[in-house]
Amino acid sequence: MADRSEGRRGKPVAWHGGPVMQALIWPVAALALLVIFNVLFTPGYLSISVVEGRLSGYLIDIFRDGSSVMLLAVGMTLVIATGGVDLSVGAIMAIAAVLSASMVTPEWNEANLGGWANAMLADRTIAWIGVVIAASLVASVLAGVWNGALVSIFKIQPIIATLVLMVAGRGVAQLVSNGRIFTYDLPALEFLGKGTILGVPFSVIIVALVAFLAIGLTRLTALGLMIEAVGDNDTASRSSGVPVRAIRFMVYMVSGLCAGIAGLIESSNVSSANANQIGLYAELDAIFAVVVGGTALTGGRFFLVGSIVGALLIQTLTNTMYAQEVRPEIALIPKALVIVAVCLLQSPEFRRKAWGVVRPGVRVGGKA
Amino acid sequence: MSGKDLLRRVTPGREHIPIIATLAVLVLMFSFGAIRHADRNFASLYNIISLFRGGAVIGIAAIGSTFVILSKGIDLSVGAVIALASTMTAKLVAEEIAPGVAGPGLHPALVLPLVVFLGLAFGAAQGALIHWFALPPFLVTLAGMFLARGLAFAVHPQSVTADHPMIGRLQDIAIPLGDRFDLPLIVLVLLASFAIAVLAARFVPVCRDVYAVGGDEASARLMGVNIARVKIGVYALGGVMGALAGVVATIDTGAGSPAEYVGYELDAIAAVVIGGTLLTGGTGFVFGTLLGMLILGLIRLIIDNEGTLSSWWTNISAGVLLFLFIALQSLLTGVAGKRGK
Amino acid sequence: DGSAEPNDGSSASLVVGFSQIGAESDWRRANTQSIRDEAAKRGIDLRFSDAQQKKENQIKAIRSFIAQGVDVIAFSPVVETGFEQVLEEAKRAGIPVVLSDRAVEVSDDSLYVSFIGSDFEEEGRRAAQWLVDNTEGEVRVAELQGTPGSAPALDRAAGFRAVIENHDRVEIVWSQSGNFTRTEGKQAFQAFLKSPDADSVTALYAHNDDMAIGAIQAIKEAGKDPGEDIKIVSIDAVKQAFQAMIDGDLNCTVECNPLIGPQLFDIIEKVAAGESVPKRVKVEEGVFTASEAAELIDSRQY
Amino acid sequence: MSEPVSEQNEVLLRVSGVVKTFPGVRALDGARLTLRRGEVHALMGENGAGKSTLIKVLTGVHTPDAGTIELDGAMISPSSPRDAESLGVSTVYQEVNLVPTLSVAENLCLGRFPRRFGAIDWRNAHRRAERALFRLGLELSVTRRLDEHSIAIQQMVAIARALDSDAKLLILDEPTSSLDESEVDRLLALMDRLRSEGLAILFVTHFMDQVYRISDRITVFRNGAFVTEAPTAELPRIELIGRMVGKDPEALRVREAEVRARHRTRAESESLARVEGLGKRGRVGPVTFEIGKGETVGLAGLLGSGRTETARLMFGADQAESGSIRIDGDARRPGSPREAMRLGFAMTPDDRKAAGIIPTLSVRDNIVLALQSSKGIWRKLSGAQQRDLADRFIALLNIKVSGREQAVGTLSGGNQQKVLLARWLATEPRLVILDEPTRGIDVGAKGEIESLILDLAEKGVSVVFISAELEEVVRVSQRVVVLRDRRQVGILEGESITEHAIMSMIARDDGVEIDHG
Ligand SMILES: Nc1ncnc2c1ncn2[C@@H]1O[C@H](COP(=O)(O)OP(=O)(O)OP(=O)(O)O)[C@@H](O)[C@H]1O
Ligand SMILES: Nc1ncnc2c1ncn2[C@@H]1O[C@H](COP(=O)(O)OP(=O)(O)OP(=O)(O)O)[C@@H](O)[C@H]1O
Ligand SMILES: [Mg+2]
Ligand SMILES: [Mg+2]
Repeated sequence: MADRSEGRRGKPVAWHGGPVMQALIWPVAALALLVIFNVLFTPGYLSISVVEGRLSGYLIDIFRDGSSVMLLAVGMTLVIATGGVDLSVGAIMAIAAVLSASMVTPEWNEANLGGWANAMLADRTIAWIGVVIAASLVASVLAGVWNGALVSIFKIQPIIATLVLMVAGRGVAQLVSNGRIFTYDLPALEFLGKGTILGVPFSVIIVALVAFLAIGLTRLTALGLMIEAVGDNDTASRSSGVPVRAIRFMVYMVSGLCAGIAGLIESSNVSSANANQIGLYAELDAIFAVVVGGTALTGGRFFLVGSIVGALLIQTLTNTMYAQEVRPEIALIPKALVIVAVCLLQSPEFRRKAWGVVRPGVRVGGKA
Repeated sequence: MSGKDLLRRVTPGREHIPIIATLAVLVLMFSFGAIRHADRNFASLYNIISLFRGGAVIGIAAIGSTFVILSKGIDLSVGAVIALASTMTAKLVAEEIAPGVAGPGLHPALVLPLVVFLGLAFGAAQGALIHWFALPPFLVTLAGMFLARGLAFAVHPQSVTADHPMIGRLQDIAIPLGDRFDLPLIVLVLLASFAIAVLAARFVPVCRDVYAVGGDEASARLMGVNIARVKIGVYALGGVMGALAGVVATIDTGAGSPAEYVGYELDAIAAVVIGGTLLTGGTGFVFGTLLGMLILGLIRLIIDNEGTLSSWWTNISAGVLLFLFIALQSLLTGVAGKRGK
Repeated sequence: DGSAEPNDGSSASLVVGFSQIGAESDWRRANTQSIRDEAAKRGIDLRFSDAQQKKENQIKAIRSFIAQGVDVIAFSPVVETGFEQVLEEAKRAGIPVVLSDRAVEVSDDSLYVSFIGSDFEEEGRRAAQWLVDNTEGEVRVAELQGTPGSAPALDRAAGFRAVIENHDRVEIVWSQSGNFTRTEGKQAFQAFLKSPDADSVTALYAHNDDMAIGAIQAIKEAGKDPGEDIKIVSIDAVKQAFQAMIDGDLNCTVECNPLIGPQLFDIIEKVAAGESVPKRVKVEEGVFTASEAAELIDSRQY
Repeated sequence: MSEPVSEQNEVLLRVSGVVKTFPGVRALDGARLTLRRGEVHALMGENGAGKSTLIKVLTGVHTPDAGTIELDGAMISPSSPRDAESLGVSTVYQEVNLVPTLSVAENLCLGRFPRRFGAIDWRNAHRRAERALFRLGLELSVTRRLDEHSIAIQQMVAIARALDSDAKLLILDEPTSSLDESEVDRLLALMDRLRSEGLAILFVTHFMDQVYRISDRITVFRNGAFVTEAPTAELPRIELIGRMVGKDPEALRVREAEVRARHRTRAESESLARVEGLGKRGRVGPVTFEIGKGETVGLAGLLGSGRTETARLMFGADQAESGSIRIDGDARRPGSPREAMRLGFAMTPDDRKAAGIIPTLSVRDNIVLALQSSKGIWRKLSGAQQRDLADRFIALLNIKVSGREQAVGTLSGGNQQKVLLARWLATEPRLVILDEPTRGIDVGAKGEIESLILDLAEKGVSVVFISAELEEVVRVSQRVVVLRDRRQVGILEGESITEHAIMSMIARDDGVEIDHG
């Protein structure tokens, strides 16, 4: 029978010793299995070539296509670690994407900002694109501020608090562009999603930067400890002097920022921004990545690297469906099965039981 | 019984404050709509019935979600289970049983229990994975969502009309209200389900176990609660209510489609949470979920009555109304809570 | 009191309730705009509701129109089935219903008075026909499908297949869903381009322009020449498709015309006046190829 | 003490050779225990000796790695607490293990609701709950949520639940750790009655007095292994302690004497702060007293008298509505623990499960948390500093861990309490508020904590000390604030502090003029 140590609120309590490694090993194993499957059944899966000065190959695609989920997963990890959840990331992606696409569309500028914007767009394109990116990111952070305020000041349940923006956010995005779907042709802005540096997709470089920054900030400062403390037991954290409210606030802002960057990348990848489609259901993918990566939805210990691996896992899964030419309407079934398999692999409970099933069998055999 | 005792019995306790606040805001919002759209028959009986009828699918499914959330779990498979059940129902009653055998398919009297049973099995399987292998409910039910959706497409790739004479007869079952309106079957199922669930939550011992597990699973275990029964049970109930919702949806609309009911799991969760149930488990009321369902419907009704909103203003107003609602709700709860202390 | 009586229609202006599917694309936006503009032009009181892709919302909207007692209800159904009950309620309340864009499946034809919209199957046939007429030798086609289960995806796939069935040299070798979106179209096609099959593929059929444009980007990034190495035909004929044709990336786009406002309200006004109308009205549509793109692009409104 | 139970009394429970290993810890190592019908059997041992683990093995929470359990002559291997309950074992676990979000009545009736026609009979359930509590002398509204009640009340509810069943074996794991004397008296009387009805009771506690008042036999564990079993009458107190700690008991006695001596020789000190009329409507107050530098002020009172509330107001965990704390020449009213920390305050809460430990984090993280939050997010303690700090306190407080990275949730109760203490000592406060710091702590460690308080005092740190044990309060305090019914009823100072003086002050009928010391 099961031994279950009683943490508060019935959480399984992590044991001492290398929790990071322990959390990572199973998602990595699952990812490896999926890759091995592909190597066996998809010709040329591992090959990476240089096409038009950029690296090309299935593996590169996974990183590139997965960059927005990886970004979202970084922000989402912090939110979930505090015991919250952010459903609005998809909508925030849409806001950032649409705002950026609008601000490089002359008609929109004419109508909303005035001629100076267009003048700048024409004469000092790079500088203007800097402004555009900054504006989009500021908007995303503001969205995070809104979420943070509802959760930490008004004490509204995170799922409902962020549902408000999830519902309204796409409307806000459409309002910005007045429902139009703008397309642009600006290599400088498209560089975010399509560009490469030494053949490496720029979006992947951004993800790496953000991830390193997040890991650095949480592990080199006391932020990580405090986030975990808040998520694990917020009453105790408050009475130990942890600025619980500020921490909650901050994680939603970071999540908003990550979503904003993801939105920019996603839209620049296709050089347009459709408020209805960018980031649709992205929140589910992001939460999936986080949970697969070993962070519990109930908050507490978090594993940013695990979340990134989780994001890669879900993207690999999606790309496998394309590569294996699974019929689109049926593609969901293998996807479901893989998720369950990954879960089982990850569950210590399952490993113990699977093992336990083997043992009595041996014993019975011995008796016979 | 002393007079004081009696008074305590009839006056709602502190734990009822959230639900009373919710009810108050619901009434407030309805009055707002009624005044603003007086010329559009906002407060008509027809609209009120439609509110129930339009919310029924979510409402029925949300009963399952309520118990799941009370046990501190979450069920993301609801929408896909509704779609699967609805597609299966339509397909099984409409299509010939075997090639060459003409006429309609299986009799609804057979199909309906079969589909609900499959829902039960589906939910129980999810619960079993969650309980026995200590898997996170979010992932298991997300996989369940993909699986059910995929199966629905495998059953039939597009929408099917539930062509069976019996379905038509079921559609005609209704309680007449006056000479022009009637309560259709789906609303009756909705109300009956809620009546049963509200009573069960209060009076059936195992339902109190659900609250206990949600409040503190480790303690509940130490207190001798059968955790397996509770956890597998709530997801099984989730499956049953999802399937039931799918079945009645098919009866009500006469069709099923594998591509429909996308995102209903979130609507169901929203109805539950708006109804005052905490996602942290252990606290909440089934009746609140009915209010939550009505509030979501009311938001939609107000938007429809505006009639001039562009697509984006529709989104924004839905968000703003939702926000206004929860803000008012938490304000009222806060004020009443303070006085209660 | 709960009256659901239709207005007399004589005194005030005509009241029309319209329930739109959503705002998922430029095409849909143009469709909505055309209907709104036309209503404004004719002084019709248009009550508009966006269903956000949910049938339930649409049914709610129709019921609310019935409660409001509008003169005519029009809607673009999210799916084909499941409207029988609510349409019967409209009929009982004496409100005529006009369908736009997509049809519904009902046992009783009299539940709606007219259906105005494109013929998705015909669009699929036209796309296939163009391919048959403009290629020689063996054609190996990759297909980017729309959202699984949706009417346009199903019909466009069926129409296309109906034509190529008679031409052995044209064969579909790969088919995936891009969900009608640019991002997913690009991702799906990008994965396909890495498979060995990709080298032999000579044509792409995309169920809408957006996916085609996504695929074009993927093809370019893979170092191939869209429009040359792989012939591309898609459906919708949005302005961006014309731009792609001018750039030589896209070969042909089959029009699916969203500007149905004038035609729709012609019918609605007739219905309100009690005149008889045809049960099926097709929208005027064309097929555009790269050669005409440059001269037509400025006349495209969406 | 009751009649010694004869050896011939029928054996009810026989545990032998039980081994239980957790990663890095061997919690039980050949544990042995024999329980007879109609006896109260005390299980003694230091913190982390494995007492609670044995109980969890008995009740099916943990599966033993080896060993046998025999109940009523039959081998059993309970697979869950539910299983154990059906075998006739009723248990109060060490941490209050009830469901905070349910009502008191539901907590009492969960799993055994009275029914009518299959449905829960609420009226009956409430009556039954009221009756069960009344047996323990408690009258409270059973329809209120459990978490609206203080931790002591919660502990009483847990006991009431365990008593309200027809078990043949009753297990009580430190049931009295936050009860005051009258509650303890009532509980012991009840245990006595149950014993005479033939029940076997396994009683774990760190209160020597209670052991000698009620128990018939004693089993001692050390480091998870059986040390000795003897009739209580044949095991003098000093020897028992010696067996528990495995050292010469004489050393302990010497230290206790030393502590007393050092307390008496403390000098008058200058004032640190003055609490002036601090209070909150409906909760507690107004409370007024003075704390000198290096002085220890005790808060005394019965269960629910408002000691915890007073402490929470001082620390800003709850916001006071009136009064203030005069410190550094300013009148302050801390609005949050952070503000109180800035004043140099620290507080260990009495409810360590809900308000104290962060269960899934490591011992190291838990110890550095408060210090780290006072330094702010950016100035992170380096890894080496954290390890040093953790190791220092693990050694200083003798915390039994398998390593500093062990999750605090897996520590024994007493050791969790020590971790909390370490968390606050690490901040080097001027004033420490200790709410039941000795709760669940073994005799040896209690002495250590008392001398720790002394060391603090010598360094000029002031202490506010709350304990359910009056004796302890009397021993360490220079000034005692007496509370009754959540109001201050008096202050005792210096030589006038005796248990008797406190009790009579609490017992005095009507509110005497409050003595603003
Ligand atoms: N779930 C667990 N995981 C790891 N170690 C554990 C676990 N439970 C208990 N331990 C360890 O087992 C040992 C015995 O703990 P136990 O709780 O039985 O002690 P105890 O005698 O009850 O002490 P106390 O008097 O402090 O309550 C301790 O060292 C503790 O850290
Ligand atoms: N006999 C009782 N009946 C009902 N509630 C009680 C009783 N005793 C205490 N309480 C609860 O305890 C709270 C005040 O007790 P508080 O915890 O401040 O006192 P304390 O002196 O620290 O006692 P404790 O020993 O319980 O910690 C009150 O809010 C009240 O709800
Ligand atoms: Mg213990
Ligand atoms: Mg207390």
